[in-house]
Amino acid sequence: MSLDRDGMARVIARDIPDGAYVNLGIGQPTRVADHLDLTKVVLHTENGMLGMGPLATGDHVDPDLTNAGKQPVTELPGAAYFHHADSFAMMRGGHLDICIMGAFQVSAGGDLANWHTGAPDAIPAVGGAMDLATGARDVFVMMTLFAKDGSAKLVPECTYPLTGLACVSRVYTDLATFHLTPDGVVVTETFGIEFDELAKRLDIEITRPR
Amino acid sequence: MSLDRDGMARVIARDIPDGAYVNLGIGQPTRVADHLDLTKVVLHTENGMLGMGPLATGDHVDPDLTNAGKQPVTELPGAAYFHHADSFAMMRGGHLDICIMGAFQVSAGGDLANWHTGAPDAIPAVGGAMDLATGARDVFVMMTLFAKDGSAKLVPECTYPLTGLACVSRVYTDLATFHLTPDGVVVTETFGIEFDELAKRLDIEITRPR
Amino acid sequence: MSRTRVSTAAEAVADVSDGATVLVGGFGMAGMPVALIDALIEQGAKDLTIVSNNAGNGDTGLAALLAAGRVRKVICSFPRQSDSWVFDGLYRAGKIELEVVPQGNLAERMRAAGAGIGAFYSPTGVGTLLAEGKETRTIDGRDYLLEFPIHGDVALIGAHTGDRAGNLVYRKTARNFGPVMAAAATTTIAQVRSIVDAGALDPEAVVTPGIYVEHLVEVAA
Amino acid sequence: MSRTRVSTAAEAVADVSDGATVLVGGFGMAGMPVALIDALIEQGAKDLTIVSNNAGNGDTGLAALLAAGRVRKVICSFPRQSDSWVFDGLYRAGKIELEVVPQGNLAERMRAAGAGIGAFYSPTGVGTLLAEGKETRTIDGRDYLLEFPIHGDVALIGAHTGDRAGNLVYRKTARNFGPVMAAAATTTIAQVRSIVDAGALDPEAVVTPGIYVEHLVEVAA
Repeated sequence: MSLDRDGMARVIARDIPDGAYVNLGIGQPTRVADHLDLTKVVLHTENGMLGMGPLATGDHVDPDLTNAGKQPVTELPGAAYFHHADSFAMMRGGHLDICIMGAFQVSAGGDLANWHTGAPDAIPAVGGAMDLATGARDVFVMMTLFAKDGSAKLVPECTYPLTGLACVSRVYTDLATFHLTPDGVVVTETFGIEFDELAKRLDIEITRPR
Repeated sequence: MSLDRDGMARVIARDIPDGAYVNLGIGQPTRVADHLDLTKVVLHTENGMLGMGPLATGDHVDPDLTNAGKQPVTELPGAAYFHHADSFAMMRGGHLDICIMGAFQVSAGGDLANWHTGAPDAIPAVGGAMDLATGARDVFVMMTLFAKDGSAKLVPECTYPLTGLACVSRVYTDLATFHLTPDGVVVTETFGIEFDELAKRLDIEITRPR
Repeated sequence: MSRTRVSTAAEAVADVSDGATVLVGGFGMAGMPVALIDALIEQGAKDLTIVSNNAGNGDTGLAALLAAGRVRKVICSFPRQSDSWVFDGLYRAGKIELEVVPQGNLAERMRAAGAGIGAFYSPTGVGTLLAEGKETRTIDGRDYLLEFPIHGDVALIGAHTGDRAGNLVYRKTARNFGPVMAAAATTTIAQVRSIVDAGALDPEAVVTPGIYVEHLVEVAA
Repeated sequence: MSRTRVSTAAEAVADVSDGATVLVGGFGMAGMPVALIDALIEQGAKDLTIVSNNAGNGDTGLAALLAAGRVRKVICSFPRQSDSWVFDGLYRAGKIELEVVPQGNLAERMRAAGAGIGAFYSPTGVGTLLAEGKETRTIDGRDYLLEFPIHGDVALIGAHTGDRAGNLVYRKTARNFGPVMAAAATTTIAQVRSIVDAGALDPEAVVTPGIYVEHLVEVAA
């Protein structure tokens, strides 16, 4: 069976080591938090916090405390607040272990395209995506492997405008997990599809783990 | 009568407007604080504080609370602490109104020499002098007008290594106060010496206020 | 003990001139100084350049300023949101100029303005559309873009508490751009929920020292 | 909840290697992590490059490390003091290299290292001996020098209290270079007066977030 969104979030959470400092991008990646032990993994949100807790509900909603997606969140013991320049200094300086983002396309070489469709009438909006792509030590992408029109999103070269060059280290999808290594794209697991079938449907070369 | 050190400090204090943010350099300039109303003028010390109070004595000495000269000082209501990068950002960013420093030499064009005698065996040590010279909106120099060997310290061009270019706006000395203006060096007051005598002893052109 | 004045919102924004660059704090509505923006709309300054993370949400605050036709250009990281219909309309009608800046570069460019840094090399944006026209340089094998400071004539920010010396503390993630903008603008106006005497804030916990704040405007939460 | 470990001074410095660049906090003795320096002397690493505001005072702390012959080079703003006889002797004997950096450039170069900035333009030092060999650039009519980051392999800093998440608070002007160095080094070791549970420090008042701290060493004041 291919993974649903929750299944993808669970697989990513499994691969985040204890002690890691992690930034979860806006949208789907926030689901990863549901599967993490937040006494062991510390969440960063670029709007100025380490030690972010789960989404806030009911009386715990505080308009002064949100994640980067502007959803109300909570604070865990050991949290710290800081301003935007300090928050992005932390990111740009390579102090975050992992960030997880969605993508329109990822290239086999690790280029990321996730901020702009390239449509001429689109209003460009980049947020912190380029900073995260460039700054985090490891960038994990979480996305469906194929777009609605059936085209693969893991591609030889991105055709959408780039967010960052050679920055993605792993791509977690509904059908397989890919590690982008100096030796090529390694499929570490598949979900409801055979390796050979996967290889046939992609325009990039993939290998099995040695 | 020419001014003693305390007299010079008093004259400088008189010229600091209420509401000013001021940094007092190491050594003689710290005496200026004795003549300021610190409920109206805010002292900055580059080792990370605004709202510094007078020198600490007796039981008030705290090794964690010193000025830039490493003397124990006190904290006034409304004080704030910050780290070194923030402290020098404040200085470099032009937020301090006035800094007061000693000098070996000042040129008529406002060049400052106060960090290095140029002696070949001297150990160079600059501290925050160049940062202050460049960063404060106004740099006031406090010094005797003549060196022990009788040579003037307000000169056409500095012969000692420079701390900063065209940064000094006023020179407060034991014999006179000089404003370095785009129109030249204006003597605003003299102490125990006639203007003509002063003009004779200096190698620079000086004028009376219009 | 400082120059910081306690003002009404109208007094604080009285001197904002046409064509000014105005830094507006907030990340979405957290830290957004709505009362100050309302006063600026009332005051009437036009042809403004607004620097802010977003380009307005809903119909209030920054969105209302845009709707009033006072803004010539927006410099921000993320204009397009589910509730940015005011900006979207102006942009599609060609009535507003947009400069999109990656969020961290936006923060650092304002930080540089406050800190007297002439320019800096950032790795963010290398190889992307947003690198167009920027100088690049390779340092220790890594590529960087040269980024210049963004100074404000005025900053409008939201904070939690101010003391009479002008010191500010913020609350949770509403801190965001406030401290950076306070230092980057010639005149900083802080909307606070309460004003206390100098000495009432812990000097160790002050986030924005009073030297950066010209006006405190008390607006109950 | 973090990677920060509570260690003895000896454990914390065990991995410092010969030739390492070590950032040492403190302004004079305020914030100087004497116990960590003593442990480093004991540990024996040599050919060190030390980055610190001063070059040792009296015969303890940094001065003792210098006296032990472990330091190849000092990068600092103010080596010459009334009680810097250890450094003075080594320098005059040609046994130690010195790079003098204006104090604000020193702080900003370390800040740049921690913040991933490739280089920056500073106005400080233009037209002086310390500008020799540096690139200059005129930006908006003002001259600047190009300054590069100073990274540390290790930072030894002094703070007041640390929590088990690694968050640090400092006390008064003993804060000085600590927060900047913590972010600029690969491994940061903080000597603190007490260690408390995560949650015991006010998250609004944390100065150095735990992400920057690898070891906490408790040393009673």
